[in-house]
Amino acid sequence: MIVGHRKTSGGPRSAAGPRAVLAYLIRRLFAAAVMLVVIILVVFCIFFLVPRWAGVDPATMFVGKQADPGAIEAVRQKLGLGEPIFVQVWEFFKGLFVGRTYAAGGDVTNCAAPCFGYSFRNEQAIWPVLTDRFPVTLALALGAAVLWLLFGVAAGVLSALKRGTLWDRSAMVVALAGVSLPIYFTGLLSLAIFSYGLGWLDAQYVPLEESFGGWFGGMILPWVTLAFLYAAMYARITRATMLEVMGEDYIRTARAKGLREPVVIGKHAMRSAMTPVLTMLGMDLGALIGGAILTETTFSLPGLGQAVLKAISDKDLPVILGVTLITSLAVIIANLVVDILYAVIDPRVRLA
Amino acid sequence: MSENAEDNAVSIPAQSDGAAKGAAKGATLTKDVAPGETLLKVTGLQKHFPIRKGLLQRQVGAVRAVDGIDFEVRAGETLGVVGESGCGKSTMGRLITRLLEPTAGKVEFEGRDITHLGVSGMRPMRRDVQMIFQDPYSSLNPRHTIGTIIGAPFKLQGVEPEGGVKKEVQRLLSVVGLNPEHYNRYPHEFSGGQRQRIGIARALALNPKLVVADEPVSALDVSIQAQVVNLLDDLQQELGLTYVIIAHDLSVVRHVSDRIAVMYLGKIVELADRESLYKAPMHPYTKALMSAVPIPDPRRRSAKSERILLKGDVPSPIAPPSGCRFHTRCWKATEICTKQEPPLIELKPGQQVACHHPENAEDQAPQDTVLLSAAKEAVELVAVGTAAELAAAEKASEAAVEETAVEETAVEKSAVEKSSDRPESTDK
Amino acid sequence: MTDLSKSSGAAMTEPVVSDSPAPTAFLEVRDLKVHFPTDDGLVKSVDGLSFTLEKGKTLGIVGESGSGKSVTSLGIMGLHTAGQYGKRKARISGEIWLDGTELLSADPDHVRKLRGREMAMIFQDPLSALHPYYTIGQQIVEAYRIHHDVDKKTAKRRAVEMLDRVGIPQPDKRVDNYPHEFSGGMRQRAMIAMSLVNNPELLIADEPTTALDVTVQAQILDLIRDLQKEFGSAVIIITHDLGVVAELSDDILVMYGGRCIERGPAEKVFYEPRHPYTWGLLGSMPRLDRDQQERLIPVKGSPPSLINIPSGCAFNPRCPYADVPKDNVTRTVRPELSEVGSQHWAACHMTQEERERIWTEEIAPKL
Amino acid sequence: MTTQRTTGRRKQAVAAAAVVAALLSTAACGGGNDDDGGSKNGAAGYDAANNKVAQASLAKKGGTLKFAGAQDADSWDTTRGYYGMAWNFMRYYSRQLVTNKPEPGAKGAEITPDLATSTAKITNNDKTYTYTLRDGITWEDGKPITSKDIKYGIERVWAQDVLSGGPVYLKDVLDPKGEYKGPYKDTSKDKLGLKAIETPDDKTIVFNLPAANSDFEEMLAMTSASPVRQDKDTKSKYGLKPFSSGPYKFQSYTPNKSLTLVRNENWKQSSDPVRKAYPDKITLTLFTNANDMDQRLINGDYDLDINQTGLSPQGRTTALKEHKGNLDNPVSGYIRYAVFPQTVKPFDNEHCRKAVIYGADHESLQTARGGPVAGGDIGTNMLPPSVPGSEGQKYDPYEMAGANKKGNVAKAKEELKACGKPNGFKTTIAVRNNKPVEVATAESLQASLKKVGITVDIDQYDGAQSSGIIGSPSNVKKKGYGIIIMGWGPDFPSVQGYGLPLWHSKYILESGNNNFAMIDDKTIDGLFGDYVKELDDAKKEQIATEINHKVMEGGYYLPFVFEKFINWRSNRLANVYTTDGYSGQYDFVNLGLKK
Repeated sequence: MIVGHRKTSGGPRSAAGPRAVLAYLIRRLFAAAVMLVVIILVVFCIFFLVPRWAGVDPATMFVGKQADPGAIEAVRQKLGLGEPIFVQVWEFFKGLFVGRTYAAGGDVTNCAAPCFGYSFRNEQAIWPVLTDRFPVTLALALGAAVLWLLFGVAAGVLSALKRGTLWDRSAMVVALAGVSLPIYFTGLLSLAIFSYGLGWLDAQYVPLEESFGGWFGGMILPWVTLAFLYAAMYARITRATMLEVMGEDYIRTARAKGLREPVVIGKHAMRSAMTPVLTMLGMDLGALIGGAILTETTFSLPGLGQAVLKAISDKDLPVILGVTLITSLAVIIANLVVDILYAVIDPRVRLA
Repeated sequence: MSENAEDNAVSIPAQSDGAAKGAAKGATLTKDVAPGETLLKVTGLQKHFPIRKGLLQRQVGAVRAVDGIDFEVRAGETLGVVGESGCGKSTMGRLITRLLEPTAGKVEFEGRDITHLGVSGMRPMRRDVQMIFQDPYSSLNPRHTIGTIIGAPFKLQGVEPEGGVKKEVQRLLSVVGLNPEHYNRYPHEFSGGQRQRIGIARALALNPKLVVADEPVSALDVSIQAQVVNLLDDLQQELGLTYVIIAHDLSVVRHVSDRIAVMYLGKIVELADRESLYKAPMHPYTKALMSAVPIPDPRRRSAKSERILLKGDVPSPIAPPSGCRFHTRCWKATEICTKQEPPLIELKPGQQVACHHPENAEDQAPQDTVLLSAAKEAVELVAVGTAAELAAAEKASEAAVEETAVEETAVEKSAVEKSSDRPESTDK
Repeated sequence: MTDLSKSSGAAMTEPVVSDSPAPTAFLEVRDLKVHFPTDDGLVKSVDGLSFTLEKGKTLGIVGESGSGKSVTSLGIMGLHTAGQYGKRKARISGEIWLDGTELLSADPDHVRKLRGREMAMIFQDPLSALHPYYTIGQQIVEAYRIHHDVDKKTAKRRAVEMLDRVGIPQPDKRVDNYPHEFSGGMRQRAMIAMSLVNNPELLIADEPTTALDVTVQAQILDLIRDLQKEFGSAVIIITHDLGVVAELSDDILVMYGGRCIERGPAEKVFYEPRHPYTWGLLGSMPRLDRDQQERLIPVKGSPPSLINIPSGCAFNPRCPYADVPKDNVTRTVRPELSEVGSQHWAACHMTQEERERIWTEEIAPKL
Repeated sequence: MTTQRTTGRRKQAVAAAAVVAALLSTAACGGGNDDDGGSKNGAAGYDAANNKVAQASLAKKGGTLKFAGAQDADSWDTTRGYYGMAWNFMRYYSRQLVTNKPEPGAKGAEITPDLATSTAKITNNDKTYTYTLRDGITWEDGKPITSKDIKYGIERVWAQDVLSGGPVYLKDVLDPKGEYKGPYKDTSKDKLGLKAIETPDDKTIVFNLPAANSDFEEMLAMTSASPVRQDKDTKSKYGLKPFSSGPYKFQSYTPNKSLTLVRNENWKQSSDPVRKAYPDKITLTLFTNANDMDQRLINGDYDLDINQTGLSPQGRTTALKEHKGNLDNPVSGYIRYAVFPQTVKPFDNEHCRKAVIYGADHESLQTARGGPVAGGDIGTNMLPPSVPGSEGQKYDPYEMAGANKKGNVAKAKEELKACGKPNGFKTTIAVRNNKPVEVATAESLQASLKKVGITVDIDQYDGAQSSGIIGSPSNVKKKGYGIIIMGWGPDFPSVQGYGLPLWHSKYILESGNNNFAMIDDKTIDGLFGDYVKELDDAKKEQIATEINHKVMEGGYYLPFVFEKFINWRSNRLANVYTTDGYSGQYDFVNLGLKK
C-alpha cells in the first residue's frame, strides 16, 4: 500500500534537513490523497454498482414494511441514487470541502463542510458520528498498543535471551494461544471471569467526560483482551528478531568492547530489533484505528468498528464510506509516522 | 582430480554433434571457428542501470556498470578478467552470455550478432555459451537432485543425448570428478567444492563452445580452489573449451588465463597476454593492483615498499571521473588525464593499454608533464601511516615520474631500487 | 567428556607444560578446547590448542573454513558463548593466560573489563561488525568510555584522534558519519580505530581483509603493521590467505580440524614445512611471485566434519602420504606436535627424515 | 477493514459463545439466589407478569429505569417507527387521542381514551369519528396540545417521501386515492390541507372516512397518530429529538449508542389516565454483544431488554436454571411459518402445498425454533393467539399439534398423488441468512420433506434485503422459491392489523410484497370487506375466525409456532405486566421501580 522506503549503503548522505523532510511529507501526503480517491471510487463501485447488478435497489432499504413507490422514488432522489456514478462521486468530493445539501420532498438537510456524507438511516451527518466514535476507538487502540508493546516486547526479549528454557517455552505457548485464540473467545471469557463472575471489573463503556475512573475501569478488559492478542504476536516477532539480531556481528563487536550485557541488549540489540516491531505497530495501529470490530462488538464499545458493523448490516453506505475513508487515512498516517520514525531509528533509511 | 579427468579423457563419448571425439589437447569442438580465431567479439559494449527516484520514478542517473568496452575471445583460449568490486566485470560476464541486454554496443558470437536476440533467438546460442557462477550454494535449487539439475539443460533445449539423459548426466558427473552414483542426491549433501563441480557439470552438459565463469573459486577454501582450478584446466584441454574467467584474485587469473583484461570503473584499462601483463604492466592501475597482492613469502616482507598503495576507494560508477577514470587515484596523472579519455591502443604486440602515461612504454602524452595536485596527494596517501612511509612513497612517485621521463622499461629494477631505499627511511 | 580428558593428558607432550601456573609469556593458551553441543552431536571446533605469544609479536593462524581458527579467537576474548551453533551453551576448557591472569577461571565481569581494554578484536566484515544505527564516533566513544571515566567531549576528541591516526581524512567531520556512509576500506579503518582506542595489548584480527578489495587490503595490512610497531601490542591475525600471514606474521600456526598441525616461525613454515597439509596449502595456491606453475597441487577431498573428526590423524583421509608411516598408525593414533626444528613443531606420524625428504625432493621443486 | 471476517466467523463466534456460556454456567454467577417464588424485594416469580400484574403495589415514584438493547429503534419519530418496541416506548414521550388500555393480557389490546375525553363518537354510517380533547394536556414547553397539533401529526404520515418507514394505515383509510401530498408539499397556509380531518376548534377533532373501517380507532391508537407541533417539526430529523407530549422528554440520544429520557415537568398526571410515570429517568443503552447484554441483565445492571425478543440461548440457559423467578414466557403475537408462493410450480396446486404441510415434522420444527418454552407452541393456524377471533391450538385443521405432530408420510404421499407428483418434486426454500434459527428450521423442514420424496435446496439470501428479494414476486418466481420462511406479527391486534397485507389480493405488490402466497381469493377479500364495516366486536371476531379458516383451508401456509419469548425482568421492577396491545411485551409506560 505504501511506497517502501529505500535503503542505501555507501555514498554520501543526502541532506535530510527539514526541507527534505517537508518535501517528503508533501509527496507522501499527495500520494495518500491519490490513494484515498481511489479508495472512495472503489467503495462507491462496490456499494452502488454491486447491488444494482444483484438486482437490488438500495433505496428500498430505506423505506418501511409497506413500501410506497413514491417514497422509494423520493429516497432515491434524495440520496442522489439516480445520478450516474461519477456525478455521485463528484458530489461526494465537493461535499468534503464545501458541504452538501440534501433536498427532497420539501425537506432540506444540510451537511456542514467536512461532509463525509449523510446517513439517512440515522438521520445524521457522518462527520459528527466519526468524531464521536473515533476517540473511543483511538483510546482502545492506543491503550492496548501501550500494553502489548510493554508486555509483548518484554516477553519476546526475555524469550530470546533465555532461548530453550522453560520460560521461553511457556511464554511461546502462551503467545501461540494468544495468536490463535479469536478475540471474541478471549473477550467473552475475560468478561465471564472478571466481570460477571468475580465482579472485579465492570467492563462497561463510560464516556471519559462522565467519569475518568469509570472510563478507565471499563476500558481495562478491552485493552487487556486486545493487547493479549497483539502482545502474543509482538512477543513472537520480537523473539524472532532478537534472536536474529543477537547473532549479528555488531552485537559481538559490542561485547568485544567490554560492554555489560544489559547495555549490549538494551542499547545495541533492542534498537535494531525494534524496526520490524515498529513496522507492525504502524500497520496494526492503522488497522485498529479503522475499527477494532470484534473487540468493540464483544465489549459493546461505541467505536468506529461498531458503527461500521451496524452500517454494513443496515447497508448504510455513507457511514461505510466515511469509516473506510477514516480507516484509510489512519493507515496512511500510521505508515507515514512509521516511515519517519524509521528514518530516526535507522540512519540508512533515506526519506526518498 | 586430475587422474580422474585423464581416465575420462578417453571415455568421454561423442555427444549429439559428435564433436567431443578426440579430446586431445588443444583440439577444438567447433565446426566453424578454428582455434585461435575469434569466437566472441565485443565492440563498444555498454550497460547502464538506470536510477529512478520519486513519485514518477524519473530516471535521475545511471550506474554505468559497463561503459564501452571492446575485446575479442579467441577459440580455445582463456580470457581472464580482473578488477576490483564494482568495476563491472560481473556485468560484463552477464552481458556476453546475454543474461542481460546491453544498453549499447555489439556482441558477436561466431560472427553472428547476438546483442539484441530475444529469448527464442538465444535458445540455440544458449547451448554454445554457458555460465558458471560464484556461489555454489545459491545457484543450485535445493529441492532438485543433482541428476535433475545437471539434466535440466537437456530438457530446456529439447536435446535427447545418446543413451538417455541419465547416462549422460552420470558421464558428466564422472567428468567433473564426482561419483556417478550420486545422481539422486541433493545439493546439501555435497561440500562447497563438490557443488561447484556440479555447477560445472551443468555448464558442460550441452557441450558448449564458450564458458563464462564468474568468480568460480572465490567462495571456496584454498585447497578446494586448487582442485577446481585444475579441473577447469583439464576440461579445457580435453574438450577444447574457450573460457572467460572473471575473478578478483590476480593469482588465480594469472594461473588460468592466456590473456587478461584489467577493468576499472566499467572500462578495460589494459588487455594483454599473460606474460606481458605480469612481467611489464603498462597501466598504472594494473601495476598498483598487482603490487597490492600479498606475497606468501615471509622473506619478501622487508621488500614491501615495492608496493604501490592506492589512495582511497574506487569512485562511484554513477558519476565516474572525467577523462581517464583512474586519474583521481593515479600518481602519474596530468592535466590531459582529466580531460581526455585515453583510447585502448596496442602499444606492444599483444598488449593494449588505455593510458596517457603508461609504464613500460612510450609516453603517449609526453608534452604533459605537470603532475596534478591530486596525483601528488595520491602519492602522499600511498603511505597512510608513518612519515617514513610517506617519504618512501614520495620517492616512489619521483621514481615513477623519472621512469616515464626516461622511458625506462625495466620496472622490476626500479622496484628493487625503491625497496632498497625503504629500510633506511623507515627507521626514523 | 571422555575424549576431553584423553586429549588433555596427551597435551603433556606439548611444548608448554599445562599445569605450570605462572607463564612467562604475555599470552599463553594451554590445551584450549571449545566444544558446541548440537542436535547432531558435539562440534569440536577447537580441540586442544596451545600456543604462546609475546608482546610486539604477531601470530598468524591459518586454516580453512571450519578449522577452528575463528572460534579460537572468540574463545580468547570470551565471546564463544554467542553460539553460532544454536541454543546450547558452548563448553570451553583449558587455560588462557593473559598477562598473568587466567581468563577461563576468572570472574566473568573481570574478563569483560579486560575486553576492549587489554584485548581487542577486529572482525572480517566491518559493515556488519559496526552497528548500523550509531555513528562511527558514537561507537568509538562508547568503546572508550567503558574503560575510561571521561566526559563525552574528551572521548570524542579521542575518537577523532584515532580516526586521524588510522588515516581517515577529515576525521572531525567523518566522526559523525554512519558506517554506511563509509567505504569498505574506511569502515575497516574505523573498526581498527575503535579496537585500538584503549591501547590494547592484544589485538586479534579475524580475517581483517577478506571482505576488502586487493588495493584496500594492502592499505589495511600496512596500517595494522604500522600500528603494531607503534603500540607494541601482541597481534593474532587469523586468515585463510597465506599471503596475508606471510606479510604480517612472526609466527605461524596452521590449524586443521580444530587442532594445530604445525607451528613455527614464519620462515620455517614457509620454507621448511613439515606437515603434508601445509604442503598442500602451499601447493594449492597460485603465486604471483613465481613463474607460472604448470599445475597446482591441490589437497584432495574436503575438510573434515567437526562432529566426526577422523580418529587418528585428522588429515589422514586427505593425506597423500598416509601410507608412509607403518602399521596404519595414521588411522588409529592421533599425532601430537613434536619439535622439528628450533621453535618449530609439527604433528605428523612420518619421521622427520621422511618429511624432509618428501619436501625437498617431491614438493618444493614443483612450487 | 476487517468486516468480511466478522460475517465469515459468525458460526465460530456462536460456537465460542457457547463454550463461554458453558464455562459461565459452571463457574460464574456466584450464589444462585433463590428467587423462584414471589418475594417483596426479589423477583416476582416465573410468569408472574405474564398476562397479570406483578408487584403493582411495590412501585414507587423515582429512580432510573434502565433499558438495555441490542437493536436501536428504526426511528424514534412517532410517524416513522415501525418496531413494536418503539411504539411501546414512544408512549413515554407521546400521547394519542386513544391508546391501548394499561392492563395485562387481552385487555391491553382494548382501546381507552388518552388525549381525548372518551372514545370516538361514531356517526354518519360509521364514517365520522369525533373526539373532544381533555383539559390540561400540554407540550413539553407548557403550551396546550390542540386538535391542530394532532391533525398535523397525522398529516405527517402522508409525507412518505421524507418520513418513510412508518405504518400507513391512516393514510390508506383516510385518503385511499392519495390526493393529499403531505404537509411539506401542502400549499395551504396552515399546512393543514388534509380534507378528511377537521378541527372546528382547538378541542375538537373530526375524522371523515371515505369508507367505514371498524379498526379505525385501533389505527388512531398507534403512535403514528401522535400530535406533532408544526414549529417543532424537524422533518427527517424529528426522530433524533421528538417534542414531547408525554410524561418524559428527550435529554440525549445518540443513535445505536444510548438514549436518556427525563421527566417532562409540564406533563400533568391529572390529565393522563393511562401513564403512571413512576421513574424519574429512563435510560436505554445499546449493546452489540447480545450475550454481554443478557449477562448484564442477569447481573442486575439493567432492568429489561427494550427489544423484548427474549434472551439469547446462553443467557436463557443460565436464567432458567438460576433466576427463573425473573422470567416471563409470553406469547409474542408472532407466528413463524413457511409460505408457498402459488406462482412457483408445483405450488399452484393446493395438494402439493398440503403434501408439504403433512410431510413436515412439526415437533422438530418447534425444536428448531427453540422448543415449547423459548420457541412457542406448535402453530396450528395463522391467527396469533393475541388477535381477537383466534382459537389458538383448538383450531388445528391439519392436526399439526395432534396426530400429525411428527409428520404424516402417508397423508403427504396421498396429497402428492392428488397433485400429480406421486414421486415427489424439487423445490427451493428461501431463508434469511442473518437468522440462524430460521436456517435451522429450513434444515429441519428439508430433512422431513426428504422422507416424502420432496427434495429441497436451501437458499440463504441476504436478510437485510428481504423486501427486494422475496418481496418481489417476479424474483421469487425466477429463483423458484417454492417455500419461503418468514414470520409475522400484528401491527395492531386485529385480523386487519395482522392478515390484511398477507392475504388480501390488493396487497400483491411488485416490490415490498408481503402476500408471498399470492392469495387472490374473492372470498377472503370479501370477508375483509365485511370486517371493516362491522363495528360489533363479537361479529368482528367471528369474521376474523372465518378468514383464518379460509386461509388455512387453502393450504398456503405451514405455521411452525405461535411464538413465545423468555423475557427478563429485573428484581427492581414493579407493576410489570405483559400486554397484547404490544404483542406480549411489558407495558413500558407503567413500569415502576421498587426503590
